[in-house]
Amino acid sequence: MKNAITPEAAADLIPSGAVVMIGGFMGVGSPHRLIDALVAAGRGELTIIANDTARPGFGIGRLISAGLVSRVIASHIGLNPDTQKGMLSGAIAVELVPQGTLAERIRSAGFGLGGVLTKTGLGTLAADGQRIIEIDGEEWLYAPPLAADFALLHADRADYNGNLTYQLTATNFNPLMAMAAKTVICEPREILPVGAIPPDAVDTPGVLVDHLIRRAA
Amino acid sequence: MKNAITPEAAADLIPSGAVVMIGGFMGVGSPHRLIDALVAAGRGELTIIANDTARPGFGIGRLISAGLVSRVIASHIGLNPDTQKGMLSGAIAVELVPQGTLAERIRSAGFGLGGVLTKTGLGTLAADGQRIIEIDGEEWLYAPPLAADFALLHADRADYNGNLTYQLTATNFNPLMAMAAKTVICEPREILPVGAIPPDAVDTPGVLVDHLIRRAA
Amino acid sequence: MIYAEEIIQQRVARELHPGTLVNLGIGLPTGVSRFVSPEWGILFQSENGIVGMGARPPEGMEDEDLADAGGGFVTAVPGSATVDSAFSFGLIRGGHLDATVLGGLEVDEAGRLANWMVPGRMVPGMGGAMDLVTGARRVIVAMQHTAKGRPKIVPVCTLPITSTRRVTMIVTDMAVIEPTDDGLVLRERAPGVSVEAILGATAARLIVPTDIAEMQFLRIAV
Amino acid sequence: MIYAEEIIQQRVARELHPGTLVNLGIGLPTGVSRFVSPEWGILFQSENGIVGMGARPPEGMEDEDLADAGGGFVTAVPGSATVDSAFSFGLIRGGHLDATVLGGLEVDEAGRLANWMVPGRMVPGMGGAMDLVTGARRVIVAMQHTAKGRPKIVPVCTLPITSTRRVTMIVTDMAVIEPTDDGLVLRERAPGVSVEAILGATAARLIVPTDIAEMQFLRIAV
Repeated sequence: MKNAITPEAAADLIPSGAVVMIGGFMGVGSPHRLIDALVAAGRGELTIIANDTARPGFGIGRLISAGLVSRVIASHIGLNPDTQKGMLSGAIAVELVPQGTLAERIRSAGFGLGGVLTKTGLGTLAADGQRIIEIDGEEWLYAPPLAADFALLHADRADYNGNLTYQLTATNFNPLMAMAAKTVICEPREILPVGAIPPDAVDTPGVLVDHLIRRAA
Repeated sequence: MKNAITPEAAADLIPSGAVVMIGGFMGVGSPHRLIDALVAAGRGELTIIANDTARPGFGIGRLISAGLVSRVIASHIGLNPDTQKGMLSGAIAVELVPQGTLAERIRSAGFGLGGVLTKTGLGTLAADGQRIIEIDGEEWLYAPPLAADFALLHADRADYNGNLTYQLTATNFNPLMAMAAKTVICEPREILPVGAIPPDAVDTPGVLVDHLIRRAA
Repeated sequence: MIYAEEIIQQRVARELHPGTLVNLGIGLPTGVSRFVSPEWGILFQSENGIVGMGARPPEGMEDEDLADAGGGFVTAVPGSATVDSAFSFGLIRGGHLDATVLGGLEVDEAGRLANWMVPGRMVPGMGGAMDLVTGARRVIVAMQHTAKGRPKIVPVCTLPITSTRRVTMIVTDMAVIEPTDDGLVLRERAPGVSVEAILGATAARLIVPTDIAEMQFLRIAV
Repeated sequence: MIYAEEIIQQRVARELHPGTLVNLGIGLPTGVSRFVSPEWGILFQSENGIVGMGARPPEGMEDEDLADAGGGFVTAVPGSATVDSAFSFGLIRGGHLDATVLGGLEVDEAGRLANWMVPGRMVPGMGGAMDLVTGARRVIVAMQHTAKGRPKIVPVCTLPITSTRRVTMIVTDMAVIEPTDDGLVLRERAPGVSVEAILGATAARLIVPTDIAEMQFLRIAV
C-alpha cells in the first residue's frame, strides 16, 4: 500500500541537478501539478528526458521558461522557441534523439537490456559519434539505454497498490519511464481502492511506483 | 474488415516446412482449434517457435506427438517427454533459448530492431556459439531477431477489424508474435462488432492480424 | 496556395491502399485525410499513440487525453486502438505501416529526403520523421514544388537528410516524380502544368519519358 | 522429507521483504508462499505473466486463462496485474524483482547455481531460470542439502551452470549458507543439526565462523 503525498512533498524529494524523466507528448499525459510544484520549488540544473518540451508556459515548457533546465534529451523541441533559443545560445544542452529510438532507449534501461540496435538515423546527423555495429554484413546504429533518477508520470487511474492505467494518447512515454527511473512518482486523476482496477486493465504494475500524488483538493 | 474463416481454411494456408510461431504457455493461451486443424491437415517438417511444447497430446504437444515438427525453438520442453525424446534421438532439432531472451527476440523482429543485448546466459551453454558484444567495457550477449512465416494466436475477444484482447495469463507470447510473422491468424473466443472494444482495451491493433478464426459452431 | 495544397493532397490520397495503416505528417500531409473515403477502410496512425485517428472534434467535445502528434485535438474512429510510444514505433519501424506521407524541405536525385532541420536556424528535432522514413513500407513526400521560387528538388540535399533511404514517390503541386535506380523519373504533371515548367522549377536532373500523363483525382466530396 | 521441505520454506519466508515483488520457482519454492503472511504485502510474480498470483482456487473455480508457470491453476489477489512475456521479463531483467527463490541441482564454492539440465539425461530447458538468476536483486536457492545422500553443494559445478552470477543465499534442510568473496560461509544450522553433520554432507569447502546460530522461524499458521 502506498501513501498519497502532495505535489510539494514530491518536489521536495527531487534535488537540483537531478536527471528527471517526464511523461507526456506536447503536454498531453504530463503530470502538470507535479511540474508546477517543481517550478515552485525552484530546483535548477535539471536534466529532462522527455519526448518534447511542449510549449512555453505549458507542461515541461514551464520548467524551460523558468530557467531550471540545463540539459534536454528529447525527440522534438520545435514547438517551444524557448528551448530552441536555449539550444542555439548554448544555455541548454540539447540531445535530439529519433522518437522511436528514444522510446526504446528508455525501455532498454527499464528492461535490463544493453541498448538498442536500429536502422533509424543511419547515415544522418543522428549517427554522429554513435557506434555502428555490423551484424551479418548489415549495419545497425547502436543507442545506449537511458535511465533517470526520477520519473514523473501522469496516469488516468491508480489504486493504492500503485497500479496505473492510462487513457488514449495520454499513454505515450509514461509506461516506459515507469520502468526506467530509481524513483517513480505518479500523478493520477483518481486513486481507487485496491482491487477496483481489474488485472487486465492495469498498464503499469504498482511495484514500479514509489509515490502517488494526492488528488487535487 | 476481416472475414472470419474456419480452422480448416486457415490450416490450408500453411505449407509443410513452414516456420510457425504459436502463442501460449503450457497450452494456456494457445489456439487449440487451429492446432487441431493443423494436425488434421498433416503438414509436416514444421519449425515451431513457442515458449514450450506443452504436454503430449495437449496444445503444441499434439503437433509433436503427431510427428509433424522437425525443429523447435523454445525456452522449456521439460513437461513434454516426446519433445525431449525427439531432441535426444535427433528427430527434432531443439534450440533452447532463455524465456526472456525468446520474448525479446520475437519482439525485436516485430519492432524492426536488430536484435537483443542481454546479460542472461553469459558464461553458460546458452552463450555457446553466440556473439558477445562489448559496450563500455561490459559484455553483452547478442541474440538475433526471430521472425516467422505464420503466427497462430489465441485471444479472448476480437472485433472484425482484427483488434484483439487477451485475458490474464493467456496473454504471454501472443501479442509479441502478432508483430513478428508474415501472416497472423488468430483464434478468439468471440468476435464482436467493430467499435465494441474500446481503444484502451485493445492489446493488439487489428492492422497486425490477417485472419480471424470463426467461433466454434 | 490552398489550391496547390489540395492538388497535392488529392493526388496523394489516390496512392493510399484500402485497408492499410497510414501515417500523415503534421501540416500539409494531415489534409490528405480529407480526400480519403471512409469506405476505403484506411486507418490513420498518429505516432503519439493511436491507430485509427479521426477528424478534429466539434467545439466543446475535445478530450485532453486525445490529441495528434502536433498536440491538436482529434477523435478516435470506431475500432481504433491506443498504444504506448514504444509500440507505436514498433508499428512504424517493424514495417507494419503501409505508407507515411511527409512534408519535405528538399529531396535529391538519390531520392533522399531532408525535412527535419535547417542548421543554425531551425532545429526542431526529428521527432518521428527518421523512424517513419526508415520504417514505413512506402514513403510519400508531399510538398510544394518550390519554396519562394527556389526549387526543392535538388541534385544533392544541402540540408541534413532524414534517412539514406530512397523515398517511394514525390507529389508536388506541379508533378509526380518517382525516384528510381536511374534517378528521378517524371511520372505525371499537374493539370495545366507543362513539362517545361516542371523542368524549369526543378534543380535536379529529371528523366522525362515520352508520355507524361496529367494527374487524375478521385471524386471525393470534401 | 515433507518436514525437510517445510524447514526450507519457513526459513526462506523470513528472507522476503515486505511490500516487494518475489518470484517463486515451481516445486519446493512454490511452497514458501504458505509461510508468508498476507499482511507483509508481498506480491508474487509468475513469469508467465502475473504480478500478484494467489493460491490454487477451490475445486470448480479454476479459470483456464489463469495459471502459474507450471501450467497449474492459480488465483489473482486483489490489486494484481497481468502482463505479456516481454514485460514479465522486463520486470525480472530490469531489477524490479526483489527476490527469486529457485530450486537447485548444484551450487558451487563460487556461489554459482546449476539447475536447468543434466546433459544427455534431462534437458528440460532453462525456461525463465537464467533470466531470474541474472536479473533478480536477490537470488535465494532453496533445496535439499543432499540428493540420495550425495552432496549438492560442491567445489565446482559439474552440471551446466544457470548463470555466472553468485547467488545471494542457499537455504537447505540442514543449513543457511552465504556465498561471499572468500567462499561459502555457514550462517545457520537447522534445529538439531550439528556443524559436523553439515560439513559431512557438503562437498564444497565451508567457512565456519565461531558461532553458528540455529535457524529461527516465524510463527505463521499454515
